[in-house]
Amino acid sequence: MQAYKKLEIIIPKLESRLLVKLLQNNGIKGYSYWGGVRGSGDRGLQDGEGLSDTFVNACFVIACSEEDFNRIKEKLRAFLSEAGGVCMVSDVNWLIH
Amino acid sequence: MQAYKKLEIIIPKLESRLLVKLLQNNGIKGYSYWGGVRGSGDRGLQDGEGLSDTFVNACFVIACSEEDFNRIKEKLRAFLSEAGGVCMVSDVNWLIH
Amino acid sequence: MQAYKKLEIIIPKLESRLLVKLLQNNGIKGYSYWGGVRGSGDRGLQDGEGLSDTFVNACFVIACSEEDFNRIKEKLRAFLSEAGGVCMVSDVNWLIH
Amino acid sequence: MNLEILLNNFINPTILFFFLGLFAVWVRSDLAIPSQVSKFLSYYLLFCIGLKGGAELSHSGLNAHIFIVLAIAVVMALLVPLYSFFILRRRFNLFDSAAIAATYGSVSAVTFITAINFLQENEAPFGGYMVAAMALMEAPAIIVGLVLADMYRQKEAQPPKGEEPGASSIRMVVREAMANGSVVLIMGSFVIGIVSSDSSVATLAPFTQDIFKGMLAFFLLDMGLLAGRRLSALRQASGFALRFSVLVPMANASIAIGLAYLLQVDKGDALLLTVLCASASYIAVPAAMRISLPKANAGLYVPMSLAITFPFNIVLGIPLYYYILNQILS
Amino acid sequence: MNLEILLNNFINPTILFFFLGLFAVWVRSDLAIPSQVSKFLSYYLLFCIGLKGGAELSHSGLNAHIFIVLAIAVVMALLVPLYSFFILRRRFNLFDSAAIAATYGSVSAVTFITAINFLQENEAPFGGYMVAAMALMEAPAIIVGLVLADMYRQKEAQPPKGEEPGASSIRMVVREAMANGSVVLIMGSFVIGIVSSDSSVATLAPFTQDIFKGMLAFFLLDMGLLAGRRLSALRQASGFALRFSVLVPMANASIAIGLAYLLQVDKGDALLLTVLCASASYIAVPAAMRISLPKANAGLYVPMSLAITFPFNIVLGIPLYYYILNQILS
Amino acid sequence: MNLEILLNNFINPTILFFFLGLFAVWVRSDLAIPSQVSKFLSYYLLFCIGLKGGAELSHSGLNAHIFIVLAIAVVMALLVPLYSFFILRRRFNLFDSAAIAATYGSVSAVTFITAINFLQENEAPFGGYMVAAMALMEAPAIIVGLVLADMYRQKEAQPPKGEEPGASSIRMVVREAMANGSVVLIMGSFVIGIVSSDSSVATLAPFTQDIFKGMLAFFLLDMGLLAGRRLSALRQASGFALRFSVLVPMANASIAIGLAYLLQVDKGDALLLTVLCASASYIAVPAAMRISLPKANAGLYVPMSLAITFPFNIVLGIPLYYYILNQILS
Ligand SMILES: Nc1ncnc2c1ncn2[C@@H]1O[C@H](COP(=O)(O)O)[C@@H](O)[C@H]1O
Ligand SMILES: Nc1ncnc2c1ncn2[C@@H]1O[C@H](COP(=O)(O)O)[C@@H](O)[C@H]1O
Ligand SMILES: Nc1ncnc2c1ncn2[C@@H]1O[C@H](COP(=O)(O)O)[C@@H](O)[C@H]1O
Ligand code: NA
Ligand code: NA
Ligand code: NA
Repeated sequence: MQAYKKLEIIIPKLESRLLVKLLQNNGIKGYSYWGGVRGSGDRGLQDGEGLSDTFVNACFVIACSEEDFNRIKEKLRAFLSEAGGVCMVSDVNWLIH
Repeated sequence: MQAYKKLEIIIPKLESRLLVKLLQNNGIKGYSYWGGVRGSGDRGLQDGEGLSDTFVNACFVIACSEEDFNRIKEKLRAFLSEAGGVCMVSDVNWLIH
Repeated sequence: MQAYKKLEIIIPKLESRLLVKLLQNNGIKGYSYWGGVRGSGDRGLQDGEGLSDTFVNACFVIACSEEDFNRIKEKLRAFLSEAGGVCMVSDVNWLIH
Repeated sequence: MNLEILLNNFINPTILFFFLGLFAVWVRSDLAIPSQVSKFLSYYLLFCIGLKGGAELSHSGLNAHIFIVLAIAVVMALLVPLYSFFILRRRFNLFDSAAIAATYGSVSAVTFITAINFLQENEAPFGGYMVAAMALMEAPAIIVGLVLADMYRQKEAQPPKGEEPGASSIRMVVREAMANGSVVLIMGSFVIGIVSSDSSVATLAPFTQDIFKGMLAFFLLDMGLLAGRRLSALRQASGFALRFSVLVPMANASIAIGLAYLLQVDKGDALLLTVLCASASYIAVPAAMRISLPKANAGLYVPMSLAITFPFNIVLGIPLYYYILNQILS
Repeated sequence: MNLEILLNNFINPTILFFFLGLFAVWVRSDLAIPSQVSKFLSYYLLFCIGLKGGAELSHSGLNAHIFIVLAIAVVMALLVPLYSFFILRRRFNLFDSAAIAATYGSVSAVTFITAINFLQENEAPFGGYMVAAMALMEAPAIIVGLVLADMYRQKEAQPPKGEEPGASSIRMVVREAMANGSVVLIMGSFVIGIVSSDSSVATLAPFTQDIFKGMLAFFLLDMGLLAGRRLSALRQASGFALRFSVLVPMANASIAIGLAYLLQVDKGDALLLTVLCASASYIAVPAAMRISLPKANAGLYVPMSLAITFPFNIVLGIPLYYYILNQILS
Repeated sequence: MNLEILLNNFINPTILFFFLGLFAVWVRSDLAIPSQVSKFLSYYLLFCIGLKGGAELSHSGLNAHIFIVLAIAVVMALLVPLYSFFILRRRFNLFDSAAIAATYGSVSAVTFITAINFLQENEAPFGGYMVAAMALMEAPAIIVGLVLADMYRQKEAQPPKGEEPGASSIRMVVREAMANGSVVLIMGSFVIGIVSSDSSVATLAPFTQDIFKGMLAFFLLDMGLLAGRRLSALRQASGFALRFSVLVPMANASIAIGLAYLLQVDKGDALLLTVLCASASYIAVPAAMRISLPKANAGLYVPMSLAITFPFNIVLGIPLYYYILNQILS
């Protein structure tokens, strides 16, 4: 097993495309995400209702090396401060195969 | 970055509304959740099938301060013992923006 | 609260049935998972599109004891090396009810 | 008029699609109607049936007969869970007994709709107000079930669930049962059917009537898949549970048939009333029980009603009840 | 021709299903059309309307009149957000003002479709090219809104969002607005309707026309549910916001009616043009604003357009505008 | 009868909607049919085609001719993957070769349904049993592909996947391919179409036939979107892969046309047989390959069949094959 940083990011779903781009442009090759996330935060309730994705979030999970994380940290911060949402960082072990 | 508690809670989806209420009533302003979670536990298999939400779970993710957590801890415990499900607690760093 | 290992596993959705079987056959009674997970990794982009589940992943969350983990560790590794995907391991506290 | 209707019912494509669903599960096919589509189909059926019922009632108008049938419906919805509960208590724990009783006291909209389809195929008329009877029968059984569970529960201090102590109080559950999506949709469509002009209801007919049968067939395929997937859960169930799932519906049907005979209910309406009494809920009531009686085993009461009682009714029950009603009602 | 059309519109089943949706939210029912089905229904409606519009245009052909109406449409789509913005700035911050202005300058496809349905029920003809008018009016308001926001924004150094600095640049947002799913679908179907032979369009009619009204009724039920759920957000809204949501659409409608009168637009087309001007977007524009003006409060501009302006238009506005147009146009 | 059919096919609205889907991807529109709706539409088409085929077979009855065609179908389904594999091995690794071979040996239900639609528009009859031919051709290619992969694989000790060693054994994969949702649904509907009375199948016609064409057009829009999204993956693909995706289907079609000529198969049936041979799977087989040959590149075999072979067949192939068959068959 190998030590990694795990990022869990919750942002408005409509921003997912931009976050994916940010990750790709910064050499993060491994990431996962899903939509349909409801929730509440500074910008009020996101109830997942409606014909567009205006009130729904997406959740990203990214396992990356510490360097990778340090490289995108500030860019992520800027992204989040504009788009809203949260980023939780923790340590994980990757079961290498 | 700032140290937080992260709660990951998996409960029967039909109970989500009550859990949201519990969080709101206890001053937890930030939380996320999604449905469509299948699984297995003490109460058997939840296969996600059927026209109602009888056999499907929801997953909550909550980043909160240690005090917040201590405040709702016992209420959560009571809630879970009645409704079923699990609550996993860990430490995370919040990438403040 | 009690110390547990938390596994977060992301694999091609079509493999979920086999992973569930692997867990059940190894005495892991508690697990959760959901589909609709997009992402990117060694095997390229999984964009979630299409009429089959060929390009979509599933995410598993499993809280288990250290022994449980040690028991399935190698089997998981073998599974992942064949099927693709990632397994992240971390420590959590289980809010026992 | 003879037992041929049973066979005819059996080789009816809508019923055959139900069996196709069962078959698909049996061969472990990955055939699965997506859940959102499933829900759409069920809403579609309620939408159509409600509208049609309302439009028909606005033609026939109200009369004493209607109130008699509605009264029977409500009385049965209160009575069935009551006696079911005491039968069940002989073998099951308190929670399971209450939940199963509520399940069997309430009704299955899909069984009801299948019975309407059956009547239409046999060109037998029925009153639009039966839609109201169905809606009226949805909630009472839930109340009875919960009251019984409450009365017999050890008066132990219960752990508070959520903040509010009354979170899952009976009052709340009942309110929820009455505001249940299916009930609101069918009753709403029913009322819209009453107040709308004939011509405007007619312009909806290609959607609500012409494609209805096909949508029902497709939906029964889905029901077959769902029922099939629950069948395996019955392997652990006791023989008692299995017998209950067939015999109690038949007993309920018998009582309904008896009342229909005594009060000379019209044939079509009598069939629908019988089917309502004989059917068991597997959508609304289980969802309510999951919240209000979380200790009851959903892996028991759902398979009983969905995988035994439902197929029994749509395959054998409906033609059988109809055959009997044809014998005894003029 | 009198105010009776208003009442007739009110007891029209499609409109009643909208109220059923509101009612379901009010009694806190769990009735909810699954989101994917919702989206399917909205696409279905655009598919049908586009195809029908195209087929009709291929019959009637082009003429000067058409270009006049299209020109009015575009001018209004640029003008409305402009004056709305300055009205709004008196009470709202920059971001909210720009977002609301864009919302009201753009159009609501569902309102448009409901108006077409209204015309068909009143057997009033209209030009297929109005579909193009609708599509043309979708994007300009977004551009105006963003340009205004940009012009008045403090020239502070903005934090880069994503990698590319121009990630959410106006150019990109505009491109996205024009490539918006609804626009592409309705315009695509429109073009297909133009180039396809009559006979092949006719073979699609059972899908695109016969069941259309029923699908619309079902979809309006969903719209009622969505609007109902947003209503509560308005409790915190100012009286100004509420008044804006009714008065500005009426003002826009008045201008459109005036222009239609001046330029002697045909009655049916005039109604559709009026409805387009009076309606506000609650699908495409909010999605665009959420990305390009994330600081604007979606909990304000969506409820305004969806929970006030939309119901106002489909229940009162359409018959009212039609009544007036009938009085002034020959 | 001349090449005009090709043009007619091209401006057919159903085909045009496919192009609209491609166009939407090209302009980077967010137009997207929700996945559950997509699945519903594909199931709907199989439901209808199966039922119709069964009903027709119950009229025409069985004869020797039918068995000949079914035999050709199975033989082709075994042969195509075999020779494809050896062609592919010249450029691709073992896993990719086996997966692509299986893909092209199997069939595409949507192409088949589009061909049926084409025949109906050209008022050409065809045998209901062709549905069975399609179902029969689904699995054999998977078996051949896996057997080939197995035979040529280095006999290295393979890491156990899951607990059971045989988890992804050929036997299991084959069983799964035959229990594949599409196969079970179309064959089930086929059998129901055979055993149901004409009158009961007729009552389903508004659902299964009247709206069929519209649903197909809508579904082809979705297919266009899906194909368009896979197109970009082909930028990295070799010219060999691209040529294979057009030439091998044409070769397969030629063989099928030759056999149809030799055995004097009816024109309609011959077209369907040809289309089955020329088409490649992009739903069932990829799902099977993803599990049984996870090392094969799904980003290659899916785009080849979905983004090249499928459009080629529905736009050019079908009218071309039909033109040729018209020339050579009486
Ligand atoms: N403390 C938190 N814990 C978990 N999720 C959160 C938290 N705060 C915000 N979120 C999620 O992030 C989304 C956007 O946050 P915000 O920009 O603060 O409104 C919310 O709708 C929630 O889904
Ligand atoms: N050890 C576990 N790890 C992950 N999820 C679990 C675990 N135990 C239970 N769950 C989830 O919680 C749901 C309810 O649990 P239970 O009340 O124990 O049946 C299950 O259906 C699972 O989805
Ligand atoms: N570093 C990572 N962080 C998060 N998810 C990942 C990571 N690497 C791979 N994944 C997920 O696992 C799936 C399969 O991975 P792979 O087999 O590497 O293509 C990907 O499609 C992603 O959803
Ligand atoms: Na009952
Ligand atoms: Na407008
Ligand atoms: Na083939």
